[in-house]
Amino acid sequence: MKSAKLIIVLTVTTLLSGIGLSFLNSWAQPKIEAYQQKVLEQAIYDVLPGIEKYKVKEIEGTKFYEGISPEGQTVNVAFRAIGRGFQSELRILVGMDTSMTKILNVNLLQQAETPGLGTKIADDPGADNPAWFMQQFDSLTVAQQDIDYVKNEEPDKENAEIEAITGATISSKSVVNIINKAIDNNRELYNSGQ
Amino acid sequence: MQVKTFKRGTHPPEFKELAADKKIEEIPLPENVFISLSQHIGAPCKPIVKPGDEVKTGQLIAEGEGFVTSQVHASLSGKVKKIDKYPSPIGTKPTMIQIESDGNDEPLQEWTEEDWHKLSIEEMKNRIAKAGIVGMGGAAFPTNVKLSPPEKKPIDTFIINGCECEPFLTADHRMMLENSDKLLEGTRIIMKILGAKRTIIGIEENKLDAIELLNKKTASESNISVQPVKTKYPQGAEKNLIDALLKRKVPAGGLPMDVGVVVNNVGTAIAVPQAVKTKKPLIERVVTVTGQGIKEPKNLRVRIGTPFKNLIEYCGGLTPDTKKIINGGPMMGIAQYTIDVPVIKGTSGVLALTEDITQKAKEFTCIRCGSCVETCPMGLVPTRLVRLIEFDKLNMAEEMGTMSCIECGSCAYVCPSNIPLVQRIKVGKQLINEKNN
Amino acid sequence: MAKKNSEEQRFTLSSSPHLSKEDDVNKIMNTVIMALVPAIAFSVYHFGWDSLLTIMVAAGSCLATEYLIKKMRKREVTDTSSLLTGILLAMTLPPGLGIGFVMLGSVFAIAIGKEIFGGLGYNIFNPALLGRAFLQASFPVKMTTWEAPQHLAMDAKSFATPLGGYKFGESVIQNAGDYIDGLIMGNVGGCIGETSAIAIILGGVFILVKKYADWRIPVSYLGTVFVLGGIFWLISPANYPDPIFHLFSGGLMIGAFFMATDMVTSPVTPLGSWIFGIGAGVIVILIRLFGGLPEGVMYSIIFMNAFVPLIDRYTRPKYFGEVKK
Amino acid sequence: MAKNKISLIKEFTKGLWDENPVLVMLLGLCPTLAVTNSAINGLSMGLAVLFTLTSSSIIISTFRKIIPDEVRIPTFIVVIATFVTITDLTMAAKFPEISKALGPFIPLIVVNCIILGRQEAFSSKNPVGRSIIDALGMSVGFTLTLTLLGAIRELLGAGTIFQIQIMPDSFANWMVMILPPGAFLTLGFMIAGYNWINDKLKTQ
Repeated sequence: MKSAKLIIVLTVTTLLSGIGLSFLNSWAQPKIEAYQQKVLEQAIYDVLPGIEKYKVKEIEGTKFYEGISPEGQTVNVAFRAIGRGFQSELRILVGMDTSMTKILNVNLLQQAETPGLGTKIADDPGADNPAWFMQQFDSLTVAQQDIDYVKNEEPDKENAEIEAITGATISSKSVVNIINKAIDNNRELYNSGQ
Repeated sequence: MQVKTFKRGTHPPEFKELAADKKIEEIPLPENVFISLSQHIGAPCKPIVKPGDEVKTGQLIAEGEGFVTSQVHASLSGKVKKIDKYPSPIGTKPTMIQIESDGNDEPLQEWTEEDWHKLSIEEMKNRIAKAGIVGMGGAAFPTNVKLSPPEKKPIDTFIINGCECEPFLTADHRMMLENSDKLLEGTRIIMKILGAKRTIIGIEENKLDAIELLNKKTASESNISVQPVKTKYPQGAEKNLIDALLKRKVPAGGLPMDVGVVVNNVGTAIAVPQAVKTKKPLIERVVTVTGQGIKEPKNLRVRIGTPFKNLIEYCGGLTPDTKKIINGGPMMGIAQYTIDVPVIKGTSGVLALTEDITQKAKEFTCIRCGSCVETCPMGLVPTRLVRLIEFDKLNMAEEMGTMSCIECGSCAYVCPSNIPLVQRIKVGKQLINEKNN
Repeated sequence: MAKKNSEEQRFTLSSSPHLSKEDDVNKIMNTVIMALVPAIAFSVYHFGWDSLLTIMVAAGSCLATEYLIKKMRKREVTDTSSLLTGILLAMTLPPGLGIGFVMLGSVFAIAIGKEIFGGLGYNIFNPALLGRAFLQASFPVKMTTWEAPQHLAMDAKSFATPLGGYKFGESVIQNAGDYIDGLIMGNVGGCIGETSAIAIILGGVFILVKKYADWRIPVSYLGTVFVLGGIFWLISPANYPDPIFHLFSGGLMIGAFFMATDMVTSPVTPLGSWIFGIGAGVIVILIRLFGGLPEGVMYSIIFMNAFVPLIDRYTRPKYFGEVKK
Repeated sequence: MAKNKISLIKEFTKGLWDENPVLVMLLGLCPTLAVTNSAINGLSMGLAVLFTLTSSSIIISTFRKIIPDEVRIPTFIVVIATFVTITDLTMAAKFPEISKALGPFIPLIVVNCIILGRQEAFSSKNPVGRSIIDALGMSVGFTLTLTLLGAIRELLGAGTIFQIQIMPDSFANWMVMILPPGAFLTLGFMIAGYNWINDKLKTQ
């Protein structure tokens, strides 16, 4: 009799809880997904200038987001570059021309680097332009060489150089490496899928 | 010759030069002697004379009961004046027999010599017991007890402790030089009593003359050897000396006989032949009166019970800056508040230390420098023990070997924070004893 | 004759021993400070009078902090250890760090690093290193901007250290000549007091000889770095620097001789000292070769400091005649 | 009646000061230390706890008589977990930015000792009204402490409070304050300060 009461109370509690939560979930899940979609879409439009819409193309499990111009042409392509930073995973969306020789724009989707140091890759509150670091990658030509970084000197844009953040060399270096690696890997893959 | 030693230890300034070259002198008979009935650990002896009695030099005046005990004799002839409590150099106020000298020093009997080779071992032991011989290094343990190890523990090596590692003291050194024949005769007697196969005489290398002399004298005896040991404190601590000479470790809580060894002090060995051959009891000993506070440091042969005052006066008195009077050596000796205390059988030295030497600097907190750990001859961690005792963690303190402390004072000597480590460990030992009883 | 009476009273009673070695805490501290003089002198030559100013500000702030806290706790300042802390802290700071930062680090070192635990003898971590760790964590950019030594005419305002150079692929040290002149003599960038190995070793050997530092710690610490660094170098000379470079670069020398040997925060047992030094050495190599930072000396010592009570506990020597139960 | 009213106020204020969950009881330290790198994060975490704690307290104290003793802890946990999930999902849906900042610490409220502790110590033994007051007092105390902790860290670590610049431009941010060690340091000083003030109050 006693144990029956225990079972009933626990069952009812969990049941009610489960039912309540499933209702809540059916309300919340679409919103959460919509938000994530919005963030991604925002990022895609950010890195791929002058497009009207985009379409997803999947080659061997890698997603490419192809930008479609108002004329209906595939003009550029974006993909994700993921790797380890100093203390967190970095997710970067890289937008390039379709031949993958020139970077158009990059967007840092996710980072959790050391506050005040590594986070400067996303937001440098002390600088005139807080987003200066990622913007350095814009319009770099990487047909012949990989991106390289320099410290405490003026980077040579022609040679695909960017300037590392003082005090956050590792985070800077990681961003460069992640992008280089993703471009190398995806260039052939994408071309083969054309 | 190879110099042996033990692990760790320290080397305080020796100050032996003050009295090392001074020949042993007899001092004039004192007017009064105060003979303590508590010469050693264990129950005090019971007086068998009463005030007003006439006594002769060497007459038995108090007797002890039980196994660990020894006899007390009149050290001069005269009249028993008083039996009362007087301050003793070991810091208590035991009962003492005051004898007023008649100035004649009339012996109880003629002390005729016999050939000890003819005596049985039992008889020799008996004579040593009757003569009231105790360890003269300081602890004053009855010698006859030490010479009667249980049959289960055979003794193979007898060690003469000639280290005299305490700074200032030179009495043993002088005795080795001046009484070497007696020392060797005593050694042979004790070896026979113990049935030991060999004797090692351990002498610190700062007494080279003694080492050479004894080496020469023992050259023909293969079973007696002289072994120089490093000049290091506390080289004369029994367990450390055994470790240095034989590489045998006396187990914690055990005695030297557990590893087949008996150790005797130089003074003790020298006292033995007289007792065995003539039955004359122990009524005098050699005391080093020294220190910067003594005008003319000397080594003196004095009657047991002579007040320190007489010794000091014989040595020219005290300098005005004398700050401390100590019974024994500076490392383990006991500070006295008066110079009226008498010499007891364990008094190896009377030190008068001046302010600049004894000045205790301010105590700091422990900075964990580890000096005490590197010094402790028993391998303890004094700083930790003290902290455990301070916080009443007696079980842990005991487990870490507090009871093994030999109270040599090396830790407190080296401590840069001037923490009285050994004093606190002594308190801890008492607390642990109380707890266990 | 009144003197006769008083004579009996004037003897002091105290427990044995009645002798004591002349060392005391202040003498130790002052000797260690003396031993730092060569390194201080070199830093002045190397980085200019600013470095002396930094040292003086740090030492002054440490003394002042100690005085204020002791006053709050209604105690007296009895030792000069905070002076030493201040000097050591300054030695580990980059030249040209602002006075305000130096003061902040000093206050932190004494207040949080030492006094909060109860003062000298009770602190767990080396106070100077804790002060530096605080500054490093708070102002990482300032703390890793190296001013060029003043007598080396350089255009660049900031200057890479040998270790930073290795980590980020711009080697400062390339040939044998650089070793002697740069690493051993100290003509490289770095913290105020760390660049000249020779000046530090001079002082370090002095305190070792004086026995104011446990020789086992620098020996095991440097030895581990050398051996472990050497093993990696032998495995892959292209990827890892050679052991000599490890030994003489960064703060290893000053760390091994003056920081790790801090009596309060290192083990008291001889075996413990070996373990402490080896542990710290392993951490230095791990951080330098595989970590995110160019230098790991500070963290290696602070990290091992935390283990000292444990090390002491398990490395208690066997006492004389102890029978294992 | 009057007596009851006074004690209700006390029931509320004890959570603010006398039995402050963070400074006195040292409960829920994991979210306390982890999320308070800014005032806004501290406040949001506090509010999330406030909602969870109050709702769970209402449910638990309402049904306190029918929950058998043997299964009370599992029941509490289920109830708490439900409300935490509600908070988590709602925040993710409605305030995705804050939800991202608080990260895994919202789900971790489930094991926050304050909530389970109040159920065990209070709600399961007291009527609904009192339980609500108690829960509000505790969570307001928690929220205020976390906000203050976050504000101090944000001020020293970034020169701002609620993203409003407070410190002059010349101020160099103490980066360590917004890193984990800063949380420990600040909390330590807050507890020291709390005890110091308490001592002063008592001696008066």
